[in-house]
Amino acid sequence: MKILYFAWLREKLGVAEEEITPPAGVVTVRDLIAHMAARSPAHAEAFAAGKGVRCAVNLDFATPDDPVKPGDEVAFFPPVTGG
Amino acid sequence: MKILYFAWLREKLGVAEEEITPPAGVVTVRDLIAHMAARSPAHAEAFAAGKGVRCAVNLDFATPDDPVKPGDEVAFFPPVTGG
Amino acid sequence: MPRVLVQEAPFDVAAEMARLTESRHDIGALASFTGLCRADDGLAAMVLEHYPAMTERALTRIAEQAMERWPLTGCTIIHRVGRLTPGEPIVLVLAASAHRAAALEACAFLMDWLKTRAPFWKREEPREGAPRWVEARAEDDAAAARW
Amino acid sequence: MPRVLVQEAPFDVAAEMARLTESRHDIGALASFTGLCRADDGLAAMVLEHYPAMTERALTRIAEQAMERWPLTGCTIIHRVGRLTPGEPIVLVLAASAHRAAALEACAFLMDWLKTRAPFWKREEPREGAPRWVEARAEDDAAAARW
Repeated sequence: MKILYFAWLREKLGVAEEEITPPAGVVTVRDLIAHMAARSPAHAEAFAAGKGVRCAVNLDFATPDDPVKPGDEVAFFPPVTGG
Repeated sequence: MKILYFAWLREKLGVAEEEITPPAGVVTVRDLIAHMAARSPAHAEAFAAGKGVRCAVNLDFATPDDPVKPGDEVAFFPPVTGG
Repeated sequence: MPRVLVQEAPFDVAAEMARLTESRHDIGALASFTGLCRADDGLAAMVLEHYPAMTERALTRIAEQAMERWPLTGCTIIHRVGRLTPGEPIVLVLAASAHRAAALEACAFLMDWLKTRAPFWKREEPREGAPRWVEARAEDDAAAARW
Repeated sequence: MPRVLVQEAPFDVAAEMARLTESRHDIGALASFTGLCRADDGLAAMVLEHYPAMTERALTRIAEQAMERWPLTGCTIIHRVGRLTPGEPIVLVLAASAHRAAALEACAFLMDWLKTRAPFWKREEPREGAPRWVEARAEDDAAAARW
């Protein structure tokens, strides 16, 4: 599974992209966030509940209940601020 | 008092402008309209109640209760359709 | 302060936009509306009559109202008169502000009031048959009444 | 059908307007919105980051939504990325329709949704001090929720 980071998440984690293989129990975005938060203290901080991290799965915005599966491209980022 | 006509009023009356001297009792737009309607059958038709004629006095839109006096420039026209 | 023009000639939207924004750094939003002549029902041309002595005064008041109601850094109204053919622009309004809601709302307001409070009258010339004066529309009155 | 561009270069508003209207006689209304970089609080520049693989897709969906909700004859979204300085245009949206309400409302909708549903992030570079990421604003969420 390919994980992308944007904006302050990318800066905080010091990496724009990670390739991960989550355990079989990770089937939703919510599961994946819990899994990601356990990777390092920096991840734990970035994915803490109050940070408001948003997600896209395969180029569509996703909610915590949306499914994820091996091979997906999953992006994490702050609320968007374009326009 | 200078009277101007626009759009179909000008066409119907066959004149763009008239100089008139209304009697002393004509003190509002409403009075003036009654006076104008009595000038000719064409005027009567143009100023009939259902025609929706609008008015401006000295370059500002006016309502039937607004005052008119000698020397004013008074314009009559249909509802505007610009834009 | 607002820029108001009544003219037969076409207008240059890009130049008008540049006039409002150039060498300023406090504008975050520029909204525009261009009204064009449609070829509805076999229309060949449209003739716009106005009340010359009154028109700029009426447009200036409408623009000043917009500048009182919204925090605009500038606003422009250009209205053409005379004979226009389908596809030609008739009217341009621009509103500039720090923020987008003010610019967009002011632009809608300017058009709604212009439609009901500026002394213009349109006569349509069909490809066949006699010219006819355009009638005012109740929905324009309703749109103007919301402000 | 909608025209969507993500680019570093500036855009040409007049050329984009002409693309939507030229050789057509069924358009009565063309609304535009240009978002510009303001020099608030000593801003020296703004850097717009985006999610390249996703951005055009997200903008196209927003434009398609506008075309489903209003009877538009065309619509355009151009969003710049990279480093922009105060006074520079950031984003352009255009909506064309037979009637003005559709064009103006679609233009406001496009901006509201773009602000909340397109993967862009702004980093501000002040003239003094460290860069900071712009935070999303609750009022943008509220504006987007009205549609």
